[in-house]
Amino acid sequence: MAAAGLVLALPGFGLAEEVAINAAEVQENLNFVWTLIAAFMVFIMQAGFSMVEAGFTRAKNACNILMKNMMDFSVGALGFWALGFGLMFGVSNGFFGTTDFFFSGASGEGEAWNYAFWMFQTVFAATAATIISGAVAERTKFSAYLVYSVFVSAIVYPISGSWAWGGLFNGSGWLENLGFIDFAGSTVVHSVGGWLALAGAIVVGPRLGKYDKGGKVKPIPGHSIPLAGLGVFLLWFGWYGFNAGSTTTGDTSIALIAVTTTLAAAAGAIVAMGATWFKYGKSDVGMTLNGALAGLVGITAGCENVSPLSAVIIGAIAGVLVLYSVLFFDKIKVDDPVGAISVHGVCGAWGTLAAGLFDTAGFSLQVVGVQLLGIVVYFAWAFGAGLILFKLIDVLMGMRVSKEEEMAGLDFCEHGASAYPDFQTVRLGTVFTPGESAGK
Amino acid sequence: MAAAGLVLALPGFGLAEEVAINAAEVQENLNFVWTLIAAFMVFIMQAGFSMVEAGFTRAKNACNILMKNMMDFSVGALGFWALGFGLMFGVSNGFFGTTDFFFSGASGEGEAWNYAFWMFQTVFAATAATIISGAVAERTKFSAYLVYSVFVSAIVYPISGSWAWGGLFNGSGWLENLGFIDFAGSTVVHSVGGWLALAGAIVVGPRLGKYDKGGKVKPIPGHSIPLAGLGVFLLWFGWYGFNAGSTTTGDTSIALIAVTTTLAAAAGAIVAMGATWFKYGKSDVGMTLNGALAGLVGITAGCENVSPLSAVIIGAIAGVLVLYSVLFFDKIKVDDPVGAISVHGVCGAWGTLAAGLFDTAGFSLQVVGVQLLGIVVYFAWAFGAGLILFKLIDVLMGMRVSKEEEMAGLDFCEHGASAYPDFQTVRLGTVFTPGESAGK
Amino acid sequence: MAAAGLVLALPGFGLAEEVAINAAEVQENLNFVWTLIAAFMVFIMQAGFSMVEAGFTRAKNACNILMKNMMDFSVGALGFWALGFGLMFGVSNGFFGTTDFFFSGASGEGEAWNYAFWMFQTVFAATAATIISGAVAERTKFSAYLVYSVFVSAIVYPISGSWAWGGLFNGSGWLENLGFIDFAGSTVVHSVGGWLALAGAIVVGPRLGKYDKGGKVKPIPGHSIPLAGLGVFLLWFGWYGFNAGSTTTGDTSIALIAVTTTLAAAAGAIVAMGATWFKYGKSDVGMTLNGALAGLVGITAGCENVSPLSAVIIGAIAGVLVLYSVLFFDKIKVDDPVGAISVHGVCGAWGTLAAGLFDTAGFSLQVVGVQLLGIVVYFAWAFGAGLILFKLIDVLMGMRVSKEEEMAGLDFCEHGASAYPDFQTVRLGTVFTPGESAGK
Amino acid sequence: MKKVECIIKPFKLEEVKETLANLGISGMTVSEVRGFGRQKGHAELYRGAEYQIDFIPKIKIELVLPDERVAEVVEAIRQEAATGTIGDGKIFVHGVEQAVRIRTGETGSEAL
Amino acid sequence: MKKVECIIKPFKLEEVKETLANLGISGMTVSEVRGFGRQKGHAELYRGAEYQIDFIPKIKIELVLPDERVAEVVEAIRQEAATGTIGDGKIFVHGVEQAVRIRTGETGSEAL
Amino acid sequence: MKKVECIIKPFKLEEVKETLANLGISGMTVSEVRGFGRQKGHAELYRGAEYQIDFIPKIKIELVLPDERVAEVVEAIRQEAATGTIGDGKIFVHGVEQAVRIRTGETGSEAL
Ligand SMILES: Nc1ncnc2c1ncn2[C@@H]1O[C@H](COP(=O)(O)OP(=O)(O)O)[C@@H](O)[C@H]1O
Ligand SMILES: Nc1ncnc2c1ncn2[C@@H]1O[C@H](COP(=O)(O)OP(=O)(O)O)[C@@H](O)[C@H]1O
Ligand SMILES: Nc1ncnc2c1ncn2[C@@H]1O[C@H](COP(=O)(O)OP(=O)(O)O)[C@@H](O)[C@H]1O
Repeated sequence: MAAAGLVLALPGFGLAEEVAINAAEVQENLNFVWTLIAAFMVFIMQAGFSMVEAGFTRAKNACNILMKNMMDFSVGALGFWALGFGLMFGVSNGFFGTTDFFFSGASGEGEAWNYAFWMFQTVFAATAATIISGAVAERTKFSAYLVYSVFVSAIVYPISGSWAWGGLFNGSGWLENLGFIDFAGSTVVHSVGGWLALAGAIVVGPRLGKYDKGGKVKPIPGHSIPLAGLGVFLLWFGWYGFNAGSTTTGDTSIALIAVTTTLAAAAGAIVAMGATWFKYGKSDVGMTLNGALAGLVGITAGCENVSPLSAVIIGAIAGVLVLYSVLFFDKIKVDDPVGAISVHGVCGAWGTLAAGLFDTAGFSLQVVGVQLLGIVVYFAWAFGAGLILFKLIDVLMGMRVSKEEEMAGLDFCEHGASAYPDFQTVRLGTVFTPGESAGK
Repeated sequence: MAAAGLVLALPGFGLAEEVAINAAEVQENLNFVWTLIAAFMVFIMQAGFSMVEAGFTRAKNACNILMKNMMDFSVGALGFWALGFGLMFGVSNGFFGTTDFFFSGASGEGEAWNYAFWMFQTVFAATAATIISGAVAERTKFSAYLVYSVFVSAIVYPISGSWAWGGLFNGSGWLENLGFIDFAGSTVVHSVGGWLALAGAIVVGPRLGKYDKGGKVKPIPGHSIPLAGLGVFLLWFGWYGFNAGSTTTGDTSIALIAVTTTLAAAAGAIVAMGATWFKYGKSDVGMTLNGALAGLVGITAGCENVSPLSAVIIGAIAGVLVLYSVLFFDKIKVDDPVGAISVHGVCGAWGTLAAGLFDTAGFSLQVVGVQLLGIVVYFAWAFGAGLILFKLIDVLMGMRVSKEEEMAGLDFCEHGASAYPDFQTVRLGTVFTPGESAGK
Repeated sequence: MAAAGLVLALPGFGLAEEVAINAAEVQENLNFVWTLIAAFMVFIMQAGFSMVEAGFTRAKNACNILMKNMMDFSVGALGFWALGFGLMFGVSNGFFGTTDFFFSGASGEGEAWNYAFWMFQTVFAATAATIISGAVAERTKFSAYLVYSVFVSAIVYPISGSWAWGGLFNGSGWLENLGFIDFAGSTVVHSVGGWLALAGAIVVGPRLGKYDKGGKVKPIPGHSIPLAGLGVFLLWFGWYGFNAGSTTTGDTSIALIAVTTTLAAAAGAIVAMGATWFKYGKSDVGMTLNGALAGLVGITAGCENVSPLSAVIIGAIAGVLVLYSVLFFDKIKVDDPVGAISVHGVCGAWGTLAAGLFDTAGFSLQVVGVQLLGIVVYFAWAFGAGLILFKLIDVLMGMRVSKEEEMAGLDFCEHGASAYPDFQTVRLGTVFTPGESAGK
Repeated sequence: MKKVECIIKPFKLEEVKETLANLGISGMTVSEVRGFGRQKGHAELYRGAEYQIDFIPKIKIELVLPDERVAEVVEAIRQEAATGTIGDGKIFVHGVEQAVRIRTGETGSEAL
Repeated sequence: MKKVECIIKPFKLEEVKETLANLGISGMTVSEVRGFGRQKGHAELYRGAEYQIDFIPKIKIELVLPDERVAEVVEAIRQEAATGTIGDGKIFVHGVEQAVRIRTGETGSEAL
Repeated sequence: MKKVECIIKPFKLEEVKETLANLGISGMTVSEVRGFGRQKGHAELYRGAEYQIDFIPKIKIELVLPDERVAEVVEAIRQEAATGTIGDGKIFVHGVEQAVRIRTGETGSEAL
């Protein structure tokens, strides 16, 4: 509770005038309040990811999904504290930062801001790691997961992050110096997560039963659409913190960001729904949920430098993109149970390009060029680092559980647990609900 | 992330003094931060509604509920951007606004506030549409739902909204000019939603099996009380943004609002529980959850102009009202699976009256008269417009799925999906839990 | 919506300069905004507790858990309004406060702050009561629950709360005068809840089937790990409001608190997971979730006066402590279905001690002595008052349902309800998931 | 005694149950099963991909009856459960040698 | 061989299983069913309205046994599962012509 | 007619179903059961405590067949469902006196 020294600020005590506080100080306080609340909102995205990933996978792996999400945040927070923050925001050697490990720079005037900024950046770092967990779900060893989770949060993500965002703190990044626009991280966070997920899904291989003997795709429906839907709402909520909070300043610029974020997500959901309806004659729930997320990822880079109308267009295109991307990866036998590669990787790249194309500062080939450069460089880095990392882990400790363990489910094999002990959860192929229309 | 120009506000850089910011500007920033955070909290109410509605309906329609909630927000946001905001807050022709479509007025000094205010109002508009979805759940065509969702968010709600709230922006409303009190929308939002829901439930008719051959009510229990309970907590949380955020100003007046909101919800829950306990000998979970919501709807109009004690009374009365209202609508064969008409329509009307009765400015017949006028006018508008809208849709495209589709469930028929593929979800009448007391 | 008088603060109207607002007033507004948002975040912890408790118990008692959580907040809010707030924060007679009942002191300049502070303290009071509900779940009479819920929120918690926190408002506490450190309530809230839970669990006795005839522990797995996991994420989110909000001042000091809270929770989760992995060869989901909460409880007392590194250590120790504490209470036949005693009682005591041991002001035997005194005094008070309260209730109205009712489940017996009517929920002992590895 | 085992469409349960009650049948045991037969299952959609469902939910009703009531009951169920469309289900009959009421220990037709 | 099929109250499963184990019965198959009988179901409450539940959860145990063990097993189950209150359930016995152990291909009593 | 009832490991269902389809078997009824037998169940972990699971999920397949097809079908199932490890399950065969197709009223082998 408020220590005595803070009494000045306690209203209702008639003391407020005693200590003069100036407007700049109040604004500074407001920046802290805003940045931290935004960080807490981003934190809730961990719950969102858990619910989406659990909902989109089978009941027999639900405990494992929860464990992975709980752990990538926990491990990520410690890793980002120890190493990641310094690599990303420390004084840079041109390629990555080399100071500010373990809060070593947190002292003097800037100490409090160091903490606030770390808090906000940590929830971002955890997001990048979490993205992967969906793509490699239902077959990855938990121990392997823990290992790469540390590497991603503490090394892979921070290094590339420093190129575009290092200058926000003590660092300085070569890409930001070229004028690369990625306000809240379509590329820095989402694409990086998505391309790492791609590498992971390739190395670990498709789930048993995802392709039949003839190589045809056999969808493996997720076990709880209500949880997945809840997750999408939680993510959308958290995204307001993600995008608008990236001002790290409590000022009027956050309003436009909230608007563009809303419109893009809405457009993404509507278009993804419409596209499936058009294509299959029925509107697909899972893809609609993915569409909302696609719109959110798409607007993340340009949320503060595009108009509301552009936001609608960006979201709408993301909504189609995600559908065809999911179908594409399914076809080339990259099995991604939740669509993470398409949502975060592909739509992240699209969003980054769009932030250049729709820049309210006016269209410029050079800006678009830098955006494309950024997209390519981050793909190369994240996918490359991912392939090496996952291959190494595969060789050294094995990425994937055994066939028997996969059939029995990771919940039992890895955690000796059952997610729903009071329910029968045997999957005989998906079933109809009762009262199915007779003889159809 | 913070662009260079914002550096002034970044604490810890020692530059804060360079640019003089004055207290009024900081207050303006605070208003933005507060209004937007409140808007984000209201957004989470979409998750709350989804969970309540999904929990209170059958498993075979759970995907459909999620789709509807996802879509009414998405469609509503685009519709409110294009049309609704202008109708509600544009310069008024006396009956509705005629400017500010597509953010056409968003420029110059007021641009940022236009965005912030739109964001806050959009989540309100989406709430009105969402309320209906519960009342017509489990039997309404998804395409019909989409159509009326657009009409409600973009036309019906904004027009009547302009009467009481237009003056908050560029408009001006005849009811607010009479002194109508509806601080956060017991009538403007909730009753409108509730009366539209009533019209919808009447037009679409009761679910198969809700009444037996003799016309006796046969309850159709919802498939997941834990999700419904989660939903109520999320709604309650979001309601703090709904009520306190309606100041759109970050000042000390928000404290009383938080208090009255809390006390009314608590009283509503307790009284609804007590009433069922008294009536049936057992305390009813679903009705208790409805009671909390009833208290919240009830206090919404008067949250800032009634005392804490009055809030308790208002909530308590809402808690009884909702029980008897639910029984009443069941009896007259208006089938409302989640109680939306009672919670939002009836308790919204009660709350609006109560805001007059318990006005801390003192009791005045004239004030109460205006409140009653408002209640009646909004009922006429929303119920009337609803009947026309739903009837038209029914004639043109059909409001209701076929009997076979209803039996099979909307999840399968509309979306080709199953909400819980790993679980058997056959309903043989509700069942006992194991270990039932022998021979009772 | 904003009344006319607030126009001054509406940005974009060009009127801002008309009324001069000074920086101290803006800071006061910011304090309100921050404190109330933090309170709302703590409110969401009610949803978190519900989900954790429901997830960790059986399907046949899930409605009852929701009811209890809904009710302890509702009953607690009214009780704290009527009695509790005054006992805790009214002008003290040395042992408890004697003014400020029913907001009787809320007038004049301090009125608004009285409301804001009450709001923040109410969500704390409700937390203390909620903690107990987990420990006595699945066998306690609902009526008995309601009764003790009132007593805890309105009397037991506030009286002891006044000793350490009374001085934050109109009271003054003997323990705070000795220098007792408990910033956000490891002891004042969590330990008190935990020790009351201990008394409750002892009086009500273990669940049927928790111990076999030979006295051996038979775990009773919770029915939904995904809900439990969601609950932990919601609690963790709310905890940021709990700890950082305890400044009740929106200033830069909240950043460190966010950091220590994050690191301790992460360390708690990791260490609890590691400990079970080491001990059983598999990482235990439920215990990992408990570990995160243990870390959060542990850091609550010292979140603003320990370093980030100390936070990691405090959380890590809490993570081991919770495992052995759970095993200990299981062994001595105190049946605590969710681990509330260990998480809140034991780790709360540890956190209070740690706030002294790791004090950044430097280690001092005297400080540690006062911390120990506080721990002991609160244990004596809460456990003692709890034993008396629960015994009295047991004698007067019975604490526990009948054997038949317990077997049938509280949902049916107390509320005539079924949490999952569309699912078969018969527990034949926990089951394997399909595809179990052959012949293992 | 005979056991009559029938597999019906789930939404017919209520009506069959009432028909049986009207015939004075005092007991039965019901369970959820999934059928595979001529009725071929449908396609479903999941995140942009279609797939086939092979097993269709059905309800199994088991009734143990004295021999003399079998014909009548089978016919009643048949009539009530039929919709005339594929997948209406089957009725199987086989012999039961003994029946015991657990509560009282009565055996044979007494136990039913 | 005979098949003994019994419908019991769910909370009796554990005890019946132990009794059978004590008799040296090495295998059984259990499923969840819902019963309709003399025990009439209860009223439940949902959002302010009461309604009747017709089907009551029961457990079905299926045991295939050599003929000579049937009498003894039926009696043991009866004793263990009885609570003396309505709804205790039934035991039915009928003939089994053949049994095969899938793992080894053994048949007849060997397979049990 | 005979009824062939087999208890198999859940993950074998798909393969057994295909084998049966290849044999021209046009109908079957499947349900989820839990088995107790030689295969002893495993330990699980819950919040720091271990416990034993007695019942193991199995799938029960029920097929009613004309007498002449029984031997062949039993053998086919046996081969397909066997993994050679404990818990592979059982096949039981017993007589069925009558079968009726609800849709048409056909009886006997015609009804299958
Ligand atoms: N030979 C059989 N043995 C056991 N059950 C069968 C058999 N044939 C069909 N069934 C069951 O009867 C149901 C209906 O059979 P189906 O062939 O689809 O339609 P119909 O009975 O109208 O010809 C199936 O879903 C299955 O559960
Ligand atoms: N004729 C029957 N055929 C099949 N199952 C029956 C029959 N009669 C009763 N049962 C089963 O036995 C259970 C107990 O029967 P019930 O009549 O309620 O009690 P009791 O056996 O004590 O007389 C029922 O719930 C039902 O599952
Ligand atoms: N006597 C029996 N009656 C009915 N079902 C049985 C019997 N014995 C075994 N079963 C079923 O067969 C399954 C496999 O039996 P088990 O003894 O574990 O392995 P195996 O068949 O390889 O010897 C059991 O899980 C149970 O469902």
